[in-house]
Amino acid sequence: MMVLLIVLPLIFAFLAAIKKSFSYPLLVTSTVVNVIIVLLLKTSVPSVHVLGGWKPPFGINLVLDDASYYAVLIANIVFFLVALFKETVGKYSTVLMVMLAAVNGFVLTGDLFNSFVFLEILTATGVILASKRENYYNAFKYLVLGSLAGSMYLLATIFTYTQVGSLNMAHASYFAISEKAIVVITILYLVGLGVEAKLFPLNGWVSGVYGGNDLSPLVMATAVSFAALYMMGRLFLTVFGGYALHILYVLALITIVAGELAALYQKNLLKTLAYSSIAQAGIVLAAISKSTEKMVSLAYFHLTNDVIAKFVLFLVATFLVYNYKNLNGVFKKHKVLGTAFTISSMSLIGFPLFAGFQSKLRMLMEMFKTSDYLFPAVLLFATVIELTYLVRWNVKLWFEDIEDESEVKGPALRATISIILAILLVGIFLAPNIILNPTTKVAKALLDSTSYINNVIASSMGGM
Amino acid sequence: MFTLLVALLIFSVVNYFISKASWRVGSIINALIGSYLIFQVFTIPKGTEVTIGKFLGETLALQWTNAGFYFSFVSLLVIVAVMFFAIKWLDSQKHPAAFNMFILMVTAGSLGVFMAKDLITLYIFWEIAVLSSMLIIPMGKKESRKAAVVYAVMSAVGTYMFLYGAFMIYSRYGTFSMPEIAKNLANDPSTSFKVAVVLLIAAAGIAKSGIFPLHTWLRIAHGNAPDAFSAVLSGQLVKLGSYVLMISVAVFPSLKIFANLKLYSGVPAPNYFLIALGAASIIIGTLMAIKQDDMKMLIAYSSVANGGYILVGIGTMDPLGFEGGVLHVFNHALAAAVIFMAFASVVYRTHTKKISELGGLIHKMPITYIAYLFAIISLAGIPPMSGFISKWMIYQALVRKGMFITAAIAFFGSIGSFLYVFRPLAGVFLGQLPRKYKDVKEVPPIMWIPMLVLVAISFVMGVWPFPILQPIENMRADFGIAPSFKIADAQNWLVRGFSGSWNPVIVFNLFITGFIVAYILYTLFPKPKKVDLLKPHKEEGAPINIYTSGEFIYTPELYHYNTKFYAGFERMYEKHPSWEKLLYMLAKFFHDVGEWIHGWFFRPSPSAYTFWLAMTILIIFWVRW
Amino acid sequence: MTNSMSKAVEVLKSFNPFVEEIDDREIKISLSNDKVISALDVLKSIGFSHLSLITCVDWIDDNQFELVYILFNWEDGGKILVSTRIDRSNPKFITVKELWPVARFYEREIHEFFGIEFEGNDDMRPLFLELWDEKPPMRKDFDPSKYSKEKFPDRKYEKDVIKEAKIFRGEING
Amino acid sequence: MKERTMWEQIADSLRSRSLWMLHYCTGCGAMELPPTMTARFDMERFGVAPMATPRQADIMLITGYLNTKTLRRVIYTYEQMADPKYVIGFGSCTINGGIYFDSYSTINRLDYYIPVDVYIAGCMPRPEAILEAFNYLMEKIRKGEADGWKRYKENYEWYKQNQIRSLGEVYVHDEFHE
Amino acid sequence: MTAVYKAILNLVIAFFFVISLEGIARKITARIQRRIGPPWYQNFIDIFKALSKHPFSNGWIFDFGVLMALGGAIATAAIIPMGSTFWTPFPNTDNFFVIMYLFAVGSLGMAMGMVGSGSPWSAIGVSRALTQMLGYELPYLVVMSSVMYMYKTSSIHLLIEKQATNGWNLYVMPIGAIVAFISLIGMLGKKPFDIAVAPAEIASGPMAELSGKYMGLLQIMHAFSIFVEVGLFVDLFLGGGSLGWFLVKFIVVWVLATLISSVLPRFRIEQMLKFYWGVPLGLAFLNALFVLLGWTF
Repeated sequence: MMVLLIVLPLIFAFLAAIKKSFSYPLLVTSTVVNVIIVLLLKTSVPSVHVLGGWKPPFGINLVLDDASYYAVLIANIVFFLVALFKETVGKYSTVLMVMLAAVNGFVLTGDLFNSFVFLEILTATGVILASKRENYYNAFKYLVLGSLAGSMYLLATIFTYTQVGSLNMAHASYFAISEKAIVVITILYLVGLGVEAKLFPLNGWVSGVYGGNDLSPLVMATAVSFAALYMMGRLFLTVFGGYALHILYVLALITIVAGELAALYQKNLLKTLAYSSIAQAGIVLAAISKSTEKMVSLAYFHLTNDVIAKFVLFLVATFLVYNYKNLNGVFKKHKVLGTAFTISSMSLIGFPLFAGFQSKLRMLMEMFKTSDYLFPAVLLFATVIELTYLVRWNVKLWFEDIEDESEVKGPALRATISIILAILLVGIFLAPNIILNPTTKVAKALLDSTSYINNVIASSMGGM
Repeated sequence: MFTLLVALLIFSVVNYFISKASWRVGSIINALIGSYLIFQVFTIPKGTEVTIGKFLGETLALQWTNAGFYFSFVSLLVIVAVMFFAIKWLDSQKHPAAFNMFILMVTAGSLGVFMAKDLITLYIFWEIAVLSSMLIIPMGKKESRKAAVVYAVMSAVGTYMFLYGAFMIYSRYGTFSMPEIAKNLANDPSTSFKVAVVLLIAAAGIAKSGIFPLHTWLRIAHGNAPDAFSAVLSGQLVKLGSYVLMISVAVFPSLKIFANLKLYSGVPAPNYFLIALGAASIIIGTLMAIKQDDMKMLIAYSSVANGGYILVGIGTMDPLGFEGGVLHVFNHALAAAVIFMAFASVVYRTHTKKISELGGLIHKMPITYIAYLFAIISLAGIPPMSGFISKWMIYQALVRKGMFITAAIAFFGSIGSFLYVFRPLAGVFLGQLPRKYKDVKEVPPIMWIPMLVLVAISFVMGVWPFPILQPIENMRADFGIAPSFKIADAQNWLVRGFSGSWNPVIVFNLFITGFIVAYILYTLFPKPKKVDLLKPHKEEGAPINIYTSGEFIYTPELYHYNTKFYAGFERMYEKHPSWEKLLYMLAKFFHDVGEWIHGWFFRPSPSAYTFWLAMTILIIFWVRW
Repeated sequence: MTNSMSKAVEVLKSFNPFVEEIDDREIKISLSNDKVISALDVLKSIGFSHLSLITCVDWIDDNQFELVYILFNWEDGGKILVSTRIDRSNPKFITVKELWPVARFYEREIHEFFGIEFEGNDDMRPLFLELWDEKPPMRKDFDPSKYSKEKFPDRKYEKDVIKEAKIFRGEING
Repeated sequence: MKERTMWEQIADSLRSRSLWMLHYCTGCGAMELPPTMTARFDMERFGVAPMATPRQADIMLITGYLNTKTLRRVIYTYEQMADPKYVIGFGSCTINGGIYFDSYSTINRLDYYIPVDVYIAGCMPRPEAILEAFNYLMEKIRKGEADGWKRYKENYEWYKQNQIRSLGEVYVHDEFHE
Repeated sequence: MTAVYKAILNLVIAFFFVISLEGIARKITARIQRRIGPPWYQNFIDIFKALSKHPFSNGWIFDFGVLMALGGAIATAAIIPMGSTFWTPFPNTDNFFVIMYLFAVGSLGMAMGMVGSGSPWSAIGVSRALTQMLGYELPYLVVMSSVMYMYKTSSIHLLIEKQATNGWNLYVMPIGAIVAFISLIGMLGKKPFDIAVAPAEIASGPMAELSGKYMGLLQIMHAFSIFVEVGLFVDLFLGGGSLGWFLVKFIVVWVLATLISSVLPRFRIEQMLKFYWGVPLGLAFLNALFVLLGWTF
């Protein structure tokens, strides 16, 4: 049943390619169907699906354990929400369907080469999305960087294949790779995935793509980056057993500071949010690189809050940027959008009454428990900078005197969805466990690679 | 207690929609809630504890101590007065509904802070207070947007240092609740950890109560916030900072903790550092206040100076000094609130904040004038009003401890306060009434009643200080600072200090008898002829009838002295280094670093990206931890 | 005659002035009405930058006003009086406000005390006298003592004070 | 002389012993005052002291010719002085116009406009004459005859008419004080 | 009830003694200027003459200010102990800071009243007076705090007793006494420091609008404030002694101050501030250091 998640969107995509006019309804149906499938899959969580009967060491298998289930769930929900906005999707529904398939595939696959293939598709569709609203130059930049990253990823897979003899992740993690080889493999993987996971020196493309048009940030900043960060966890924790994590830790810290400072400098709202998402990704990566169960679960908890908040922020921001020339005091005309924007930005900063508070405080708690004094200092410093530009934007959008008199009809659907998600954020503050339980399961699944291996090998014996 | 706070928070959102309908009803409800809260504060029995819930394995609890009662009572006094004041004042504001909502949130936040038993609850309610006040400030005029950002950043810096300190404590002792922390800190061997932690906790107090290094936001925030709210800001929110300072010095018994660091006449080193900061903020506050032309910024700087007084008082940890510092919280809260409300009514009527444009408003707004006069008597620390008692105690402590430089700075601050409180008095209220304010009317009663009530309270506490000294005494007893003699001796009306006592009632009687004797003399002699200062306004073409060295002057503004009031003194420190510019330069530095990063890493051509990609691979390979 | 003054005289030759030397550092140049303004301009350009005063003399018997411009040259202290005669019955002259801004006060004063009109200088408010309704007082045909007698009453002495003083000094017995 | 109550007599004797002088130096008489104040003649021993503002002054010294503009200011200042106030006119210019008797701008007779208690003859009296005047004024105050301020109050209309007749109007606007 | 009688005695002495002293001061200054000078009772006459005139009142705040000024001065004069514990009207309230700040009530009242008169002369005068107060108050209070620190008490009559045992403060801490005397001259507003009441520059400063009885009342207030200031100096630095000795020392200090003030021209504001915060403040801190180290004689 799991493979339908990948196959169905592809079929719908081809149908849409044939019948142009049906493409949007097809997109909606495919996302709805996908969400239903994911919910149905809830019961049969630790299961492995072997493609075409080929046993794992030779064939491709899809692994659905707690971690990948959570990632798929988030990705599909995001795509479903994006699909609701007919006018932002416009004629990109086929691309979106392909991207949905790619994301599901990338997350579920247990095979390294297969994940490379899905990564390539992701980058390709990402480039097409990024080129919306004539954002060609940034799209081109993303294409160059994405393909380079893809090639690095491929090299790493080839090296692992030479060392382990099979492309299967379980096998890779099972057979100890020699000392010299592991270094090359991890570095190439780090760089390959780093581009997609917005690691510091590699995330040049982010501001161009996210800041470029109104559709790509909604999808890329949330679902795709979630998938990339999940894959980071999967690779470095399960497959390589936490080998090159201290490199990741240092790069992540630099990403946080660089992202925040660049955002501080920005004048354009979308670009600021792009850099803020770089910084949040940095925080998640730093937390993952701690490789303790509590920290990894908090990492994904923080990532979930960030995804929700970013989704709302970009929803509101894209609407504003493409409807008003001058943004002063715009929220006076759209009160609901404004409140959603403020709530999610407050949650990003970590004010109490909002989800961010829970994740940041717990992270600080954990770090102090493991007496690591550097990361909390960087985190708090980054929060101060983040607070500066987010408060500056909130004050500018709420309280400045309105200069742009153009009257734009309030976006009812967009407002309702963003206010629901904002209230969800407050809900998470009140009952953090609704997110914390799944993320602890994710952490457990990622960390003990033995259960991962047993699932895969067991399934290779028992077949389907 | 916790239900009270949650109810307040929920009701603040409800009140938003009520005020959307009609803001007047909303603000009346606000005022009623406030007064109910004051009543509630008195009824809660001391020592009750309520656990809120579990957070990361630690229990979050509220406790009702003497300190909590005293600080909540003082802040509620100020907030309720401002709420009543706002009932009529809000019609001159653009966002009355949001104002009503956020002021309730500020109340909830501050009460939560005062009730918090452990650092995390304190942090949560502290952030609520900061968040809601941060959203009220930008409702003011143009400059207030920037003020909100500066305010947010400065309190964020302080708060996150506080959080860092809290977690450092947690990592070592595994608990957040303050009583346990106090015990553990008392017998912890490593002094460097203790000093670091106490100063980090105090950082939030320094940021919030506007002590020296982080005091620049006060000028912008108070100067430009909506007028009534700057009364709450300086009267009450600054007291959150003093509360945290008190925690970092008294709740964590600094005398015991730093027993081995006794630097000078019984004052441990970190306290001495805090006192030095307090003294610096007294100097800066006073000097800058004297030269301000905008009356609200002037009183903002006076809040910096008085925050310094409170810190100096508490920092000495001397029974008298401590009591003086805490009493000064009460005095400054009331005085600053009344002064800002007076300025709010002046701005409400004349729509200008500059002293140089105003003058002679006593003829048109006598009641506001009286409220302002008594408030500045208390702020300047002159006997009949309660301001004097707290300053008297601080002086006694400083002199007894022989800290002469701090004492000299404290004296300079108190005399400087005569100067800067007198400047708006002479520039705005006394002197000649400009022609364009000819038909200014007095503010409606709902606005001057709160002022007079607060002034009356401060006056009564000045004459008979024992009701307010009682809670402070048992707060001091809680912290175990026992003096060798009874400070507030109610039986024979004495307020005792180390080197002498004085009897507030006798002093007041003396002043009254002196006043009566003067009045008798006044009536004995021939009746005066009335010189009407408003003659040029009443009949056209009548010159001013006071001594104008023979010249016929028809425009009163020409004959009113209010710009550069202390020119002689201001000239002495014209080219002074501005700390504010320094902090702006620091912010600019981060901005430029962001620009550099953006320029180098994020903007250039794809070829640069590949270069950076290759560089990362090379570096990692080369370094290979 | 300092050299700047002699240079000035040469330059003004073309205006055929009537030059008379008052003392070694002061000469008086009388010109006809139409040449005065240009002469002043020339003098200003060659260094006589300071217009110290504009005065007026009332020649009532030959029914003329004499306007005198006093110029100083501060390089070597030369002083020139440029004077001209204008008709008295309807006195009118051109302002030098553009050359020297201070001239407008001098002209206001002359207008107030002599009643001379200056085209180009419209600000002819009274400068010194308050609420003056009579003829301009400096004119010769204005009789101040009559004005004073009628406007400001004075004391009538019953006794002859001078005789009293003489008796007191014993010159005459009385 | 109308009889005065006991209290008024005491007050008058007090007032005579302490006269505060407003030094309105209009004309050339101002130079006579410094010698009277300083060591040689020392008027302070009679209790006469210079005061800066009319509010505190008792005597107003008009020390010279008064043209119309100054007279307006003198009248305006005189009205600002507190009651029992006395005026001393120095020199012949205040008595009967002096050498400016025929000028179009100076007034001839001072007490036509404000009540003058003592005149000092002389075209600027010497300090001895001034001291003599002060003592004479003190005598008059003690005897209760120096009631210039009462006369000003009683026939205020007459004074006002004279002022309007000579000065046109007392309160004028001038461009330098708008 | 004896306290009330003593207070009244205080006021009566303050009134007659100080006003005649002022007359004597005018006589001394005159003698210095080689002129005869007014009789010693001249000030009484001036005050009663001022009280008997018909004044002008510039509004209710003007009257209230003058009354508050006189009220404050009377209250402060009533507390000052005259020389010995027997002559202290209120033994447990004569704290130094209470006296200093109750005295401030008087000056604030006067300042408010005078500026209330609406004349810019008084506003400028008051701003100068307050700046001058800032000037002389700082060294004075530092010296006083060192006195209080040394004897561990700030109630005046106890200080007098302490001085009876180990000698006058003038000898115990001479530097402090000098600095206190310099600020005393500033406090009295005598010649070098009468910037606030400069008759030539700002038409007698705050007193510009005072006529009739207001002038009289303020002169009485000035007399009381002189009594307070010089009385404090005598009590704290010359040991006070019995009532007779107190008055003698009072006269000596007053005459010395008059002598100095009658030969010096007036300071400008910055000059005064630079002067006060220069040498006197330095000496005050030096004195504090000596007291701390116990190097007193």
